Amino acid sequence: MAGELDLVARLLAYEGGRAVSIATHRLMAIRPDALVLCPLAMAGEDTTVHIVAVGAIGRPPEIYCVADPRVRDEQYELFAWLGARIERHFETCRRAGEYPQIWVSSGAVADHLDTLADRQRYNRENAAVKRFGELLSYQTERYPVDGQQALITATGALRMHWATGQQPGEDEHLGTLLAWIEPPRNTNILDAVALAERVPMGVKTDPEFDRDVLEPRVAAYNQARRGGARAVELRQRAGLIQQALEPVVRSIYDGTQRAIRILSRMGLPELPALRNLEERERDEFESFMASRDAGYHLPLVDKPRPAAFKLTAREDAADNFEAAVLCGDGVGRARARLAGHTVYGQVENPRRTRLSPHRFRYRFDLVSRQRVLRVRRRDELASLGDPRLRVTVANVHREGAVTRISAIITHGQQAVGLPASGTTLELAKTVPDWDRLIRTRKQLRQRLVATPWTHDEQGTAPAVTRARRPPRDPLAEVEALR
Amino acid sequence: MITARLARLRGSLLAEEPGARGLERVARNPGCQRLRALTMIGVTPATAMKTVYKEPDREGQSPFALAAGNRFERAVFENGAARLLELYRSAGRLTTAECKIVVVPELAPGATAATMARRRAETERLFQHKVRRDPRAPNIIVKARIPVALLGVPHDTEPDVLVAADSDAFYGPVEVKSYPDRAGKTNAADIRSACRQAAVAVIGLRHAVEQLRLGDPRQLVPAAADLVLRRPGSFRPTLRPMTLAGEVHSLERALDEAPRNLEELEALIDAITPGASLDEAEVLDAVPPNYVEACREHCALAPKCKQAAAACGDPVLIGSQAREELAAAGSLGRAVDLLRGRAQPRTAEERALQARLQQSLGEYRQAVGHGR
Amino acid sequence: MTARAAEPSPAALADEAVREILRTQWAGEPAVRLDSPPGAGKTRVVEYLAVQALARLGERCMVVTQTNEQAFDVGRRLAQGFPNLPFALFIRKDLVAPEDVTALPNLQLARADGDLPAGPCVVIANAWKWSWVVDGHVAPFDCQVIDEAYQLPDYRFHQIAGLATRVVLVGDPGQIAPVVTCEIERWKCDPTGPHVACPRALIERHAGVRRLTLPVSRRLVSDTVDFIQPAFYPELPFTALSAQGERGLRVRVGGAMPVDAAIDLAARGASLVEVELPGLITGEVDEQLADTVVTLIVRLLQRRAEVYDGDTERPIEAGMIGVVCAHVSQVNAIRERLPLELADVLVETADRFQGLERPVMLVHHPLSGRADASVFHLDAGRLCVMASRHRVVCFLVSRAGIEDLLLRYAPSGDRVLGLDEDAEFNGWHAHLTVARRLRERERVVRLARMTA
Amino acid sequence: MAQRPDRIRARLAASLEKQRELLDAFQGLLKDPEADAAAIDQAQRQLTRMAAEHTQLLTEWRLARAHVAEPSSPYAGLVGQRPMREQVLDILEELGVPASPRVISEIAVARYGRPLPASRFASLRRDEERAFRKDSLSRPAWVVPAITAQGLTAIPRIVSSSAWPVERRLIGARTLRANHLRTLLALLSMHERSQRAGSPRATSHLESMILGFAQTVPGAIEPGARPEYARIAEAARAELAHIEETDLEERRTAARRLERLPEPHRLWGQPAVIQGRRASGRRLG
Repeated sequence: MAGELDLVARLLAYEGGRAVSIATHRLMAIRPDALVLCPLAMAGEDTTVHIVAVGAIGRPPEIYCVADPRVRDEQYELFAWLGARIERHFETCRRAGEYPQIWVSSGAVADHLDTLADRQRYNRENAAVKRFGELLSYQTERYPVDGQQALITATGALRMHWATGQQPGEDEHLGTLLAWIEPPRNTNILDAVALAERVPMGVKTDPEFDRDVLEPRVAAYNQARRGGARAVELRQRAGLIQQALEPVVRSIYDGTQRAIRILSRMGLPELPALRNLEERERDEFESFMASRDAGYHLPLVDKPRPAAFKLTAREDAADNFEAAVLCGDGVGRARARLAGHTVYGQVENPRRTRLSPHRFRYRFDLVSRQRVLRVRRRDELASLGDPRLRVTVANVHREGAVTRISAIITHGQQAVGLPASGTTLELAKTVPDWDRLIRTRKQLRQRLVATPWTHDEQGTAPAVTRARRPPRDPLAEVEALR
Repeated sequence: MITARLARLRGSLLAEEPGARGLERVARNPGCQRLRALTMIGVTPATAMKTVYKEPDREGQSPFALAAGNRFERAVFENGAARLLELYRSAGRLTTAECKIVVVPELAPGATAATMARRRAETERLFQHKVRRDPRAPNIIVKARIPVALLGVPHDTEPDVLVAADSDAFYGPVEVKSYPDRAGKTNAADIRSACRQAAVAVIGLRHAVEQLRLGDPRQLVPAAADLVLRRPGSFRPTLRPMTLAGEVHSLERALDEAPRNLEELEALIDAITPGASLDEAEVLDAVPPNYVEACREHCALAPKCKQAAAACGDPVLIGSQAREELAAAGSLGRAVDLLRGRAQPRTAEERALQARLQQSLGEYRQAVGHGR
Repeated sequence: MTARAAEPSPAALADEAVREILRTQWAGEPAVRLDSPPGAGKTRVVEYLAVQALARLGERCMVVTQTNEQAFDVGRRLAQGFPNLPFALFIRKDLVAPEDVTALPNLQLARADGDLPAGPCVVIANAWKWSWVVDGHVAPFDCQVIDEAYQLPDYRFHQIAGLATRVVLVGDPGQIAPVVTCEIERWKCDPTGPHVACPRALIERHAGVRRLTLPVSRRLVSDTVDFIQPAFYPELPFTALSAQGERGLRVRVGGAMPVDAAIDLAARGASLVEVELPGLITGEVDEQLADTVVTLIVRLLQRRAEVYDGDTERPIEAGMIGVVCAHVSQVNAIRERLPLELADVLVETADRFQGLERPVMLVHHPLSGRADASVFHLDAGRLCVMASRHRVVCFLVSRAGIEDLLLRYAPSGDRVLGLDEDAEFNGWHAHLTVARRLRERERVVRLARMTA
Repeated sequence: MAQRPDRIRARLAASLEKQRELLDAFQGLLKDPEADAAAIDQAQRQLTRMAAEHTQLLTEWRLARAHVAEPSSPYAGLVGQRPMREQVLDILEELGVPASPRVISEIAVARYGRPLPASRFASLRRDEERAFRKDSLSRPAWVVPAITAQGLTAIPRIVSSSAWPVERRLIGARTLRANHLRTLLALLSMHERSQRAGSPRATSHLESMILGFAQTVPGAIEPGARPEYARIAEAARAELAHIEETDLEERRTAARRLERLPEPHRLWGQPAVIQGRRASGRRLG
């Protein structure tokens, strides 16, 4: 059953009043030079940043606040200021042959950055703001791709490693998640969570706060500004606004830093495939920057050809990341075993039959007691212990609780050899293939050189070249050929 | 008399005009008797939270969001709704000559009951023009006033815009929202609430067509509407036509069932304390809710219902999947006992559940490498 | 009655539809989309198109399937059906082909571009394999026939669309949509997006493409068509080939067990029967329901049920029975219970059952035992696949309360801006239509709590 | 915002007093073992809010003191200027069609360098009507509301001049659009004049207004190109030609009805009357 292990983990967390670990490996990278980025937008204003806190892991933030982000020039100054920091970070990474990593508190922030990037990279009024939008696009375009390392949400990262005793949707609030992972002493966990829930942890302030504190200050500032008040007064009024917002953004910044600390201190070994994921990230970053240098346009809407490339890359990443967790993480593997994504059992009856003087066939049976199995005849499976060993399933036979799978070895009979009777073996349909994307992209480039008329909106079907008179009964004519 | 029955249930609470937003709420969670009860008596969950439970309502909108919404609406409607016209023209839905606009509140300014009655009358007059193919019939009606009946009690709604080309048989509703239109990335909850409010307008128009005997309501008013949203970071509108078969259907169903719901509610309350009303916390508590994950999105009472769910260890506390899978055990406490082997299964289903949970636990323990 | 006699018979209608499709190829129609209801002989049409191209038009024809198994199946059918014509199966270098396929004398196995025939030919391969063909290494094809085209997302069709001059997309619009495993937020609003089923995207881009339909289901009997067509194919009217009462179930032995009532109902001519257990929320795995499914199969055999089809009559054997479930765990729960002598009963998920049929089907109702519906379980395509695999009779096994569940259901209302489609509502509506019709036509057999 | 320092101090003192009360109550709650967690929470929130209020009042006080010390405040009122009603009438005269307070206010920015606060239009209208009823001949022209062609009632959100012929003050179904186009044409000629007069600030303000108006006129602006004023005028005239006649006809018909009304109603619109049997609208129950 899908997700039964996670259900049990949530049950355990509920029972114990604290989150339980659901990973044996760290599933994403923590770059030592990563940026922690916490913006707050103004409610109802989808492309603004009112205040932003930004800093390196383990360091205090730099903060930039504008009095009213609806005032375009002020807003652009903030974007340019933030853009300069991002540019610096990108430059350092590029020189080191690395990739830039940005941490935010939750998915809502990632979405907000995406809106900003989608909008500002087409800015025609201010070059610095346009550049900010373009650079940010690296993170936001990578974000939907599984296994990416460029834009990490603290909630997402924690959720991969911990199960809480609340609803999955509630885990998107970083405060409640932290309350489950490190519950305060002597407090009922549900009370602690209810309290934590009230502290804004996303990209917006609390409506009540806006009403009681922020709005009067912003209104006073604007009135003064319109009335032509002196700079000193405007500064003071802007200062009041920053005073109100700063604690909010600092607590989000601190929460995000705390999440990173928790993940580092778990002391988990890295997922073996993390090396490959980071390698992919470096390649992607390099090609992104080269494309910016060359002045290529980042589209908002894809034509069929780039869409095919992007979707293929995303599917490849999804398959590989899933396979990587299944192969590399203990809990990932347990999940797969319970859901029948892997076959786990004892080898019986290994045998070698001679097909011709120099050709042999190697086969064995795998006896499994898994309740759920997805394996079918003619499936191709690889051994998780040594992926060089690959088999085709000749038959699946279930008797009550026992399933017997007859397998024919297709690869690795020399390198790995026939498994001995009684050994346990675990087979899976997919193992990660990190070169596949390169091959697939090459094939796509080759196949998609010319756009066929079917995929060109302006294109018209080729004119009928060879219309022939059909026979009176074409069906009878074909049937006659039987 | 229905109004008297409703007033009795309301007790000391004041009836509020629900508007489209309140009316669409009845279809959000058809399994929740508490929400249905409040909607029927004309009290919002937010008010119930404040006045019945005396807890601060944390819903509410930020003044900034309100201001942004107003600015967007102004941008769409100012200068003779120029931007709206432009939107429909470039979509090929209206021609240059089709620029007849009527702003209903301008025909009857003010906020008195008499004014509102006049707005309704003006709206009806315009509808009659349209059906008679009168060339004076406007192409755009701003803030028409249309009653929608819930339990036979009419509640006025004001669809932002009604639109029709001269050749169209009747008007279709337009919902103007300042939500950013980000194509496939648009916030799902935003689309949801815009579509559902537009569905209220469809139902209102159908009611009007029926009452005025203008023709076949379903034919004149198909289940469809236009959403006018906002291009991110600007005040320029976007036009998104939507079909609303599902939204209209679920709303109609909820409205149709209201009379039966009212009887059930009265029977339920009489069984607790005859003559009691919903302004008492204990009475409202006794009306069963149906707490699900989606409640937080639309109901101010969600925190209250969550507390109640926590008190009885409702599996929904840890998610919808648990609600399905742990149903045999009934509560989280029982499920934990089964998992830990502290309880003997009482039924075949519990036995099966215990076996599955324990198998998963075994795999989990083996994976994390210690005996939790 | 005289007016009736003038109407063509379903068989004549079916044949005329096939002729029309075959004629499009003589006319050189650049693209044809052929929509087919369940069991209308899609794969037969694919065969006809291929054979006509090779033997009558003297053309190069490529046949596109979705999976290797489907490619083997089409290869098998062509080579056996037309033993005097040569065919080629184009497969991956290291793929092990089934022995019965490799043994076919007129079916050549090609593993590299260079192995493909140069002149007129029929080459069968799955879409993935076709997408690796290198331009210039293979002579261009005249005609491309895609089977199960609604399973092929547009971005994968894009990769092979240019391999032939003409294309015919054959598929069933009512089945489960293609699965894309990754995020698609970028393209969601686009009716020609890369994730969209290719026949739909093609029509969106080129509204003028010729559209044809198959109007007759060979598999389903008219009693079933009455349920399936209005619920799942409101825009694709079709009838049944077999006349009323021509096909059915007969039992030789009486029975008095609770499930026997369902078998008796089927024997009286009901092609869809719901077997309803008492209401209970069980989660995904419902052991009692699995027991009931197995009991029903056992009783069919014990009571020596036979299926008749026109003049032929056959006693039911295990291999003639299929069981379809929504989840793999349910499949396993049933397989676990099947005694050895029933090993030939095919138990599979709906996804895997697409394109297959059995005389007798048992369906684990996707909404059975649930506290609430969900988009997955409401999927119209899934229920449609499940309730349209049988030639003779289908037993839907469920828990009581499905209609209530549907009426209580709060739709998530997740809509896509600018797209008319509302898959959630369509599914909900289809489910309700089927449930209501079953009740109204007294097709529900209620079982008391059993002790299995 | 600029208030007198003593008044701010009084507010601050009152606020502190309230805070003290709250603190006492809070203490009581903390001692009470029966106290509700929600109540404690609520008290805590109120205290936080008060603290925020104090910060703000203190800043206000500091700023106010600075103002007192320096009387040459930049907050110049409208003293010494022409009365608002006259400015409005002037602008209406230039536009030639009824307009919303927002548009009039924007034009005032171009003409006088400062906006006419939209919030003051309502009181202006009330003053005008009062003065008219006192002595209808006291002024040559009044700022009056536009009037609906349908019901001959006032549209307070659209302003016009009593000096105009009746039909020009009426709003029919197409008039909103026609007036949008006429306003655009008027803006174009104002722009031309201000260019000739060499007033760059007014010119640029008018340019941005013209752009806003022209955006919704088909063919007025070529996407991506610099706006051409001749082209805009041409497009506006072309669209106007489409609807002008029917619009005028509708207004003239209404004008004949309006002219039959007593004078106050001719200027201020007839009172809203509930028509017909459907007025109650409560038939669904």
